[in-house]
Amino acid sequence: MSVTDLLLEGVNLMFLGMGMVFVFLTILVIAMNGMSRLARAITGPEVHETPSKPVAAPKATGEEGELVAVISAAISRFRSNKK
Amino acid sequence: MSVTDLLLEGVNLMFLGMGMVFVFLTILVIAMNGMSRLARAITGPEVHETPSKPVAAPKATGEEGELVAVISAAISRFRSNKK
Amino acid sequence: MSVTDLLLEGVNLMFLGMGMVFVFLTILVIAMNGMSRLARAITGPEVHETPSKPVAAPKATGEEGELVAVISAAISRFRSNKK
Amino acid sequence: MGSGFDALWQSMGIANMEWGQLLMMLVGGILIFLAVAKKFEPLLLLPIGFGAILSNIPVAGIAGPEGLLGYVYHVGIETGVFPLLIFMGVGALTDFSALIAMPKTLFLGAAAQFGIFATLLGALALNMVPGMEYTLADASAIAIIGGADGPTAIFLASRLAPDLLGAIAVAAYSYMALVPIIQPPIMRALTTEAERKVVMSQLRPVSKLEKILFPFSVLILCILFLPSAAPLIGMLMFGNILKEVGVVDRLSRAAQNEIINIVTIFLGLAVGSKLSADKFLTVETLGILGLGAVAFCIGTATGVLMGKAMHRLSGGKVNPLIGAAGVSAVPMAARVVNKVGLEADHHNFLLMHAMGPNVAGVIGSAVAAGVLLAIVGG
Amino acid sequence: MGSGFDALWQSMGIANMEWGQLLMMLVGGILIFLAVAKKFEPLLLLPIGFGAILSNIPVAGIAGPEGLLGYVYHVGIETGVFPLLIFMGVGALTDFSALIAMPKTLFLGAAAQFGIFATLLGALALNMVPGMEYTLADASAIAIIGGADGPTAIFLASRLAPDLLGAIAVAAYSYMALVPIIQPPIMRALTTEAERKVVMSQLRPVSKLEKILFPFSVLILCILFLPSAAPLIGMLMFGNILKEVGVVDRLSRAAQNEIINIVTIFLGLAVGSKLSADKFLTVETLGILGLGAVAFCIGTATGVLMGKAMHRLSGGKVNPLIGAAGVSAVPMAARVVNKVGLEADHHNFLLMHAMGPNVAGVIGSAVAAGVLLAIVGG
Amino acid sequence: MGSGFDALWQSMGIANMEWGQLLMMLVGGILIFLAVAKKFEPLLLLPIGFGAILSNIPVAGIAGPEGLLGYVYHVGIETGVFPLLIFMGVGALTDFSALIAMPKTLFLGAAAQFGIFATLLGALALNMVPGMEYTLADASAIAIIGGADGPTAIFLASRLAPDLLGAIAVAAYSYMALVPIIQPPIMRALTTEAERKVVMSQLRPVSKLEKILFPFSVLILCILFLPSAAPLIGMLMFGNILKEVGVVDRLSRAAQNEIINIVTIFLGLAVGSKLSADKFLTVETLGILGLGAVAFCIGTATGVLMGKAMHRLSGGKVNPLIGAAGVSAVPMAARVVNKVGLEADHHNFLLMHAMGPNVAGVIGSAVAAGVLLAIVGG
Ligand code: NA
Ligand code: NA
Ligand code: NA
Repeated sequence: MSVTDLLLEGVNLMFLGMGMVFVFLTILVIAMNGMSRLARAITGPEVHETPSKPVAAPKATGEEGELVAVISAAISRFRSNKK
Repeated sequence: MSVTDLLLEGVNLMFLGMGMVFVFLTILVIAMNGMSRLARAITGPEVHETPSKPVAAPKATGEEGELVAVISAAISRFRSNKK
Repeated sequence: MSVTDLLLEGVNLMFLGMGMVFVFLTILVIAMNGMSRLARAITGPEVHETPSKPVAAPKATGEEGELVAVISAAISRFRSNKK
Repeated sequence: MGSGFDALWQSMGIANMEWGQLLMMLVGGILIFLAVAKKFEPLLLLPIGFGAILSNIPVAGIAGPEGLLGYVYHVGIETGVFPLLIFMGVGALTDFSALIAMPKTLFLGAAAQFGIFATLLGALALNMVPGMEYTLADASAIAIIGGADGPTAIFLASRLAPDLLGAIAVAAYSYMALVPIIQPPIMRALTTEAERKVVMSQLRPVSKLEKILFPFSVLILCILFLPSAAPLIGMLMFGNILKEVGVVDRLSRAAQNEIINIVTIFLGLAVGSKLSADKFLTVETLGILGLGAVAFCIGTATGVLMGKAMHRLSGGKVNPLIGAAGVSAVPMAARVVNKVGLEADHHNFLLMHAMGPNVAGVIGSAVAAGVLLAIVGG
Repeated sequence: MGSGFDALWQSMGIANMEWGQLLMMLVGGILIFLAVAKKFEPLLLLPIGFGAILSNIPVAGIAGPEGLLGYVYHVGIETGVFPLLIFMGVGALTDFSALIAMPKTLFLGAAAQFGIFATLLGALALNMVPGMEYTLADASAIAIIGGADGPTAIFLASRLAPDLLGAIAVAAYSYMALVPIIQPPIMRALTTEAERKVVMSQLRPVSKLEKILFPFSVLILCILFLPSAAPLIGMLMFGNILKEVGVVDRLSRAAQNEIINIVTIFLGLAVGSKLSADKFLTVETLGILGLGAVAFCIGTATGVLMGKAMHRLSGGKVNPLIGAAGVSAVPMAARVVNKVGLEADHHNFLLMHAMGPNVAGVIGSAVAAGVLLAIVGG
Repeated sequence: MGSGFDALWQSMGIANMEWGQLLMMLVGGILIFLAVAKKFEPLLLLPIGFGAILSNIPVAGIAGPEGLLGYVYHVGIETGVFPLLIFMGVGALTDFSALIAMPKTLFLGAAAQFGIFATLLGALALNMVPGMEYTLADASAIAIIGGADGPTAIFLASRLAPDLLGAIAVAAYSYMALVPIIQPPIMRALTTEAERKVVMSQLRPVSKLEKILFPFSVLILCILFLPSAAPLIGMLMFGNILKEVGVVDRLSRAAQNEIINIVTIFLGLAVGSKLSADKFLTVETLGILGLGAVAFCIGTATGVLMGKAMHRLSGGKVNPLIGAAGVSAVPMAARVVNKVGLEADHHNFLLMHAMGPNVAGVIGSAVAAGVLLAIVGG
């Protein structure tokens, strides 16, 4: 094949390729919008998560009070020991 | 092979198979009893372990769990230090 | 091959082999000395590490010191959690 | 440009899709749904389902001789290597203490294997139905579904009936997942309220030495009487030895984690790659699915019946429910026993007692597989 | 004795070294230096560099048909298995949330693929230079460097131009490592200060169900329209499903750690084993390196230009810088966007917004690879 | 029914057992016992022993061409891949600091290799005993037992004398396990109380750069002078580089854990599969076991003697005991040196000083293996 023929093939490939990439990703955009609507329809609007990685939220304020007691006990014992 | 012949073969296999399963596991029961007696003869009656799975240390589930673990370690070390 | 011939081959191999082992490791000794000098030239004399494995955990100089560290870690984690 | 456009069109899925492929991808999707939403053995059914989808994609040839799943199947399943490695991992994860403390529960594990051989007969009888045709090897491979043990089923099917492997594996894992639904009615129907309330005495403690000697005992008997089961039982016991001896923790951890996890992914994908339309969408598959359900029911029933027999012979010390755990399906079947027991008496925990017949069932099905291999596969 | 001495001498490296081998070992050494001292993609360039050294050792034949690297190449690269397993691991490590929250960033990932096809033309044009000769398949394999995605480049090169695999892989990973140097000047040249200062609104939260449905959506489109990309996209999405469903943590961890780490070592060594003097020290390699750089620049530029278009169409809501992340090179390109954005406004963090086009770029290059495979490789 | 019964009987182990198989299973059992009860290199001897049992089970054919161990042997040992991967892991686990701080201990590692070549002569001399017949290749493979390095022995034996592989591997690991019994008497006999009491000065600190440059130095010399050792030394140093550069922790961890653990299991099983009656129960095996013991003793002795020479040349700064660590058997031999040193002086810890010759011994045996491969295997 001559270089010109090859280049023609290349141009052909370029249009086909970029066309395909755009068509594919456009359909994917549409599909994702549909999918998100579907997901919202199934789960309802309230169940949501932030897009960042789920960080374990601090729980139980009651346990915290207990924790304070435990820590201050530990510290006061430690101090009395140190003397 | 006709279906009847196949079925006869199947019945044959059934008796052989279930027979073998029972014979094998019966011998295994006997062998296990012997093995347990042997083990008791070697180790003596005192060395024993419970059959339940060794329970893993309570896992720290989140940051709080970690905190609790750290603090209880602190306290236990503190106490052992105090003695 | 007769046993005598084999033994002659073996003696041959022995001299070659031990010779090669010593020559190779002697050159390696020289290369390592050069390498160490090169390394010192590049990094300067100050950047050094002990040859023992770098152990991350802070060594317990006194149990009390450890306890202080553990408890202050506990408290700082607790405070950051509380916010 | 037209020719490139044409080549692109010719390469598209929508231009090459066949109905069978579409259906099989749907089957794969259903398996994934069951795995994810219903938690049906997700570790296996998710990769199997995904394998089914990948292998039925037109043009791509992923399950073909030059495709990823084709290679994996060739290397891991055709050779029998993957199920054996899974068995090694299972051995390294299994605690046989409950069985060692109560060896007679092996009889429960034996009785529950009747499901296998009854199904074998059933499969052969189906030859009378026009359109269904099972050889003795096919029937044996199908029957092992009644063993309720996935790796054993895959191993035997890969030896005796590779064409049916996909359907057999799917049936085996599906029914294992369905244990909590299939077993309880049978257990309740065959036992009285009084029997279900039997509280069993606590298991005796088991020494470390016994735990080490146990796998060797099983292996020696297997060598003497049933060497055709030696690959399965040998690897199971090798894994267990790694776990129990306590001096090779590195290897034990590798068997319990890295190896079994990696192999599970590829085993699942490769099994799924056998879910092709021409092998799966046949009348035989319907037979396999039906026979598998029957096998499970019969195995459960004979396990419970043997439990009743032991109940009487022991003077009421054995709760017959634990017989149902003899089908294997570790540890699901033992949990089901526990649950049904708790229904009858809220303070009666049968879990540990059911673990004995449960692991006995694994050995029992391996023995049954060995017999089938020795006679049919020989 | 003389003969043994002679045999020993004949077996020495100094008696057999060829200039080409020495040069290639030097190339390997430089790659290792870049990996270690400059942290250029060390996970890949270090094994590749070491593979280059090992495979060019005279006499030893480590990359030969009976050598370690020869086997590894045969098993892992020739079959295409290794890049696919890497893709599974990448899928299990990737969070597509940012893309799901803002699907239109897929257009940025699409635009950046223009670098691939422009380079394809460039490679074919180089045939006019005497001494350079690239077939359509060669040109396609080279062009994929513009996709800025290592495993995709290796997969495509192993299918279309195995002889160029070493140079293509080295170029792909080198330019991915050079992203922080190559991209910023282009990004600054094509945007105004005001555009770079655009603060984007916070991304909406994404539900777990959306994260599970996303990989299936991509896979279904791939099946329908581009099955030739199904091995790549299928394994990427399989890994992502393992991660997102939350019921197969064992398998997800295996894909994210054991499998990808083990495969990375051997993939690197095997790619390095293709850095032999006769394949690498050619004029074609110079062309590959030059074209790869051009591909990167064009991809960055078209990504930014599409970003500018979206900036206008959205009424100024989109910061055009995030278009540069469309080339893939995850997550380096997104970090570069963040950095250049911070230069313009010290409080403007674009990282999360750039992750959308960044992962879109991975899908985009896989689609481009699929097109090239379908038309050129068919 | 009779025929099925007969087939079942014909398939039983008791109907097919040969004496040789029984004996080899017993050998396997003894190896497992030594591994578990005596902690003799359990990571290797346990899988080897189990492999010996599995491969001698009649009928099952587990070590046959279609059996699990047959495949594993074919893939991992015949190709030499497994020992090389173990070497990579050993490299990633080894800290060469002690050697870098005191390069002259390389001479101790060199001297201890005399055990190898003396044994080579001994093996050839055994040809005078009727019934024993060792070729030059056989003798070389046997002699490497004196290197006290398992993977090197397996690698060399798989190249030079595959038939003797089982016996050689068992001998190598057994004697490595026996180091604490074999070495001390020799060490005491060859040194005076005063020599054993020598306290050595603390090792100088080693910089990170030196640790990185070291593996490259070794590799370059290997390339120049002994490329036949390049697979072994190359992979050892590759592993060490992964560990020392500090930028590829993922890969370093994979080499130190997943890869070496998984490979160890299969290497052990595959080596054990070569313990078949017809290859092992021969007069040659007796010769191998005897020669192996002699090799160890001679290696220890020449190491200590070289230590005495260094003691004198250094004006009494070197404790000659550390020469015994030159046989390799890392880290057992270094620990033995430490223990014998402590017997003479309760405050004299020689462990770190013995690590130098200990790792030097690994390099030394790899060099010796390279020479044997170059001349005998060429
Ligand atoms: Na079972
Ligand atoms: Na890309
Ligand atoms: Na050595």
